[in-house]
Amino acid sequence: MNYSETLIDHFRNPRNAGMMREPDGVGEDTFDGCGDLARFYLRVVDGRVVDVRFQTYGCGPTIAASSAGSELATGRPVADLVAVSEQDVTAAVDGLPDERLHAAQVVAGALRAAARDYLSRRSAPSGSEVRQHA
Amino acid sequence: MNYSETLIDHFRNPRNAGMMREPDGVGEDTFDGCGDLARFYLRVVDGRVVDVRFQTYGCGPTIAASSAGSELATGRPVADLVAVSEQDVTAAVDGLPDERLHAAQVVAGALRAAARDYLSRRSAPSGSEVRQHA
Amino acid sequence: MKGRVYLDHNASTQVHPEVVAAMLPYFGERFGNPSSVHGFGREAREGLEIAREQIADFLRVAKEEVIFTSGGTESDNLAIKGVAGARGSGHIITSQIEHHAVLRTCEVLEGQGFAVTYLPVDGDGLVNPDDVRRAIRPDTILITIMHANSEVGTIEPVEAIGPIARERGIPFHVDGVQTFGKVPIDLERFGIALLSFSSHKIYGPKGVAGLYIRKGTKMVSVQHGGEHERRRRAGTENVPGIVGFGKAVEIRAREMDAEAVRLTALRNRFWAGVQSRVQEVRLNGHPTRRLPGTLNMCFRHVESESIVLGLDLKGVGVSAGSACTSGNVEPSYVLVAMGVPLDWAMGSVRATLGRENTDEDIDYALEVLPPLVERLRSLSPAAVP
Amino acid sequence: MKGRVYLDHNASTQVHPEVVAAMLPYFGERFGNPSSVHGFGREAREGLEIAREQIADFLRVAKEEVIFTSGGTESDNLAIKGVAGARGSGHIITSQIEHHAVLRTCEVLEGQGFAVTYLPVDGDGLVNPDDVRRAIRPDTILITIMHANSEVGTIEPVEAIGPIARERGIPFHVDGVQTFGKVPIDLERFGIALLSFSSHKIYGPKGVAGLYIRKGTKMVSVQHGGEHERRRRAGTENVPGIVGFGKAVEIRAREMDAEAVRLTALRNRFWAGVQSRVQEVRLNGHPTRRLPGTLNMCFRHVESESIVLGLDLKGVGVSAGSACTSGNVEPSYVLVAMGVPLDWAMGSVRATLGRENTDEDIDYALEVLPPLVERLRSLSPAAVP
Ligand SMILES: Cc1ncc(COP(=O)(O)O)c(C=O)c1O
Ligand SMILES: Cc1ncc(COP(=O)(O)O)c(C=O)c1O
Repeated sequence: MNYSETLIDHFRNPRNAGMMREPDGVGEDTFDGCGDLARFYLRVVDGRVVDVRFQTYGCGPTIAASSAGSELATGRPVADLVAVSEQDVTAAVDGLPDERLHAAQVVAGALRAAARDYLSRRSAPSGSEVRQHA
Repeated sequence: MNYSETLIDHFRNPRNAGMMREPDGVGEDTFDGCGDLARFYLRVVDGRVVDVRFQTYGCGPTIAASSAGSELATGRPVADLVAVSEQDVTAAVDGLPDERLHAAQVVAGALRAAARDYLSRRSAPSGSEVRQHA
Repeated sequence: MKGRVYLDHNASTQVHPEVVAAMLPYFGERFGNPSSVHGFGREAREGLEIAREQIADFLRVAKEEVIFTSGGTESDNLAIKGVAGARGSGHIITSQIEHHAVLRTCEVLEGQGFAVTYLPVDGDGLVNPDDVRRAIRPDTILITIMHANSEVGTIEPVEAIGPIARERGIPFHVDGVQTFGKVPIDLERFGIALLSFSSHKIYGPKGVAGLYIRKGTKMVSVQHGGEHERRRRAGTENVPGIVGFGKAVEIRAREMDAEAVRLTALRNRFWAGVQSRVQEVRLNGHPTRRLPGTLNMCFRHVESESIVLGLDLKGVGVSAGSACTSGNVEPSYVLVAMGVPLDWAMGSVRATLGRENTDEDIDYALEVLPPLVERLRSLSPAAVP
Repeated sequence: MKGRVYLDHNASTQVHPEVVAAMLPYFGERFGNPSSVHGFGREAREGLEIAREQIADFLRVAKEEVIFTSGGTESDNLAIKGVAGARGSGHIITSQIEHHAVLRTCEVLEGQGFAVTYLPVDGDGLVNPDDVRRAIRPDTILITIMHANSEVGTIEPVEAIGPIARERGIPFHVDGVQTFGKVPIDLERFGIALLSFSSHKIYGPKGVAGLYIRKGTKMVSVQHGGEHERRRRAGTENVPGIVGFGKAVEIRAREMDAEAVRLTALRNRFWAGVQSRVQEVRLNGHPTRRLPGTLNMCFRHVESESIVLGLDLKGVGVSAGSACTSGNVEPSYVLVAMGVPLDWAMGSVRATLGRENTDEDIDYALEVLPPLVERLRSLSPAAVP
């Protein structure tokens, strides 16, 4: 595999790894029963993500993408995060080989799930918010 | 092909090549329509071969075997020559690769034919002589 | 700095300098086509035949029983399709843990109407010879079982399977790609009719391998063209590669035994070191009936490839038991067949040692591997109790 | 002393020193298995992909359309069986003067129920494109015609045949083993879907070749196992060989045109010299539409192999048009198809020139060949009027 330096750096030194107690939102995604799993925890203040933690089981790119995804999410409005895409995450690790695109999928999926979880906990009309930013 | 030095020497410097006018016996043999052809001319004195000439069309081993065969025949009783074998000729060139055994076959065949020709010209009971030395 | 430690010798090996030296003249002066009649061709043919002799001597078989191919995969394909093609139809017995070169070939033959039995293995990866006996049908035309599995290194009881095959008059093919030149084999006594063996696993060049075909074994050829290799395999021979292969085998003949002892010790030290430093780790493959240099381990709650990448970043080359390719991570089919639980199987790592590995290499690996596993586990949700 | 003159470049060639130099690191440091994930594997993969790019650039095709095989014979087998296998049945058009790798493959397919038309050639060895057009049937699945014949060097009108195939939607395979790197080819314009090409005919190593497969061409694989070469060809890649092949092609790209001019002149001088010194000799193959370095001549009333042996003893390597093997001398099937009379065909000799040949080589050949022919004729009963 030819991975970008950014990816390698995130793999070597993952940012925001670990659990979070009593998060405001939590979400996870897995890939195709392939075993890869990413879980994101969000701390939200005034509708904005102020802290992120992740736990990931998977190959190097999935771990790196989780770290990059956690940075990408930090400081963003949650309402934005429900629309975060595979492409956004891929860009955040400076690209992925074709056979590893699932890394970005899992991470984007988990981030969206965490954002939706936050919104649904607030009993907000999450459906409409999603649509709003889709 | 790994040919013996003897074979190479006969190929380079064939002995007794050429035609003979009014021979006492002449015979030829060809191989399986493969195109190889050897023709031997015999000069016989007192039932003994005193001179041999050959003309051969064929691959190197067939040419070499012709030369060696001509030496082998010289000085021999014709009655002997009707029984000359492929093995005799093969030995005379110090061996032949399996795929070139036909060289010895053609030469032995042509020598026997020439011997038989001499014997039949003399109207001798060649059949019995052949049997005698078989 | 150390920093470059290759522990993936079952994948490929560095060509021995003596082997390169033996090959060089055949790229240069002795470049002829071995089918050519002239001196240039004779020189090439000589090299070919010396190599054939080196290998025939090593296997204690006749030169005429050894043919050269382009790789282990081709040897396996030729052995199996060759026998199948000569028979036209019938039943083949193999195992679930064969190399893909055997498995895919058998699958292709299934598509052509052949029947195939894929025998299971036990927890150590062993085929049971009794299973082989029971699987035999009146129309069984071939038994093909590997000598050692490349992933876990388990050495199959070919010495027990061969006599069963011989008793029933069924040709027995052994994929010996991973054992050839590493573990002794007695083709005659084991009743082996066909043996695949390869060069690049034993410090010879890539692009060349061999197939032993016991005299009298009925088979068709698979690659068609000129009359090379006694009409068993068409195509101009890879002369320099074959010459190198012969040299590699000659070297193995003198180094194999001592090297097996050394690598077994090194591998055992590695495993002991891992066990004492890392929790929740298990050994895959037979504890003793195993390739000398092969160590396959599962680290629970860590994904194989993240370990491979982590070690790679430290200059250590190992391979993942599970291959995450084209978006599909699959646990190794070998480990699955051995009954390794999925949550373990996903974390398997294979380290395979070879001639240039030293104690220091193992020390270095033991220095970097445990903290890596710990770090990856700390990232993993699964590791949380 | 001169004494060693190689005039058999269509059989094989000496590996270019730059090519050997390019290969060496891949036997040494860069020995990894290109399928491996770690750095050792990446380095090997890099070499592979550089070579693929060198060849794709040369052919002006996409990298993904180039796969590597073990030789020209395998490329021909894969192209033909690959297309045939994808279709299951149907009709194939080829010529009577293809290489055995094509002819035998077609014969094997005939045995499996495919129909094959073997087109005749004219006296110069040319296939008539109109014959191709007329041979097409509704169930024709493949047209396979060589670019140049290895024996006589005639260059077939593939530029006229390809458009006919394209117009009918039939894949067109060209065996370019003898022209690749010697004669330009425009795959797009010529309508070629598959091109076989090889390394050891152009100063690259033996044991490696390639197949161009135009995107979208439906084919199955022939060798089964791992997922190498985009699943077109299983088996660990011959990395050093492939790297050398890439380098050889890169060198040809810069040398090909000038070399073609030089060899054509050299070859013509050789022919002129023979003609002026030897009676009853004829040229085989097209007078101008011919491989630059190829000169095939018939000497009447002399058997080919005796000339080859005689020249060999003088250090000159040429090849016989008729091969006297296993006790069977057969006139070349190529010459027979071209209508060369048998008494001429038996005396054919092929001299094929290459990059290291000089004017002095030709002078030497012209010094030894005529007296040899004269001597052999003097031994021959056939030569006697
Ligand atoms: C047991 C076994 N068989 C066959 C092969 C195929 O060898 P290659 O990829 O060199 O063709 C391998 C290679 O790993 C192997 O380990
Ligand atoms: C036209 C042609 N096709 C195919 C081949 C087969 O090549 P190889 O023997 O290297 O496999 C040759 C070799 O002479 C050839 O000339």
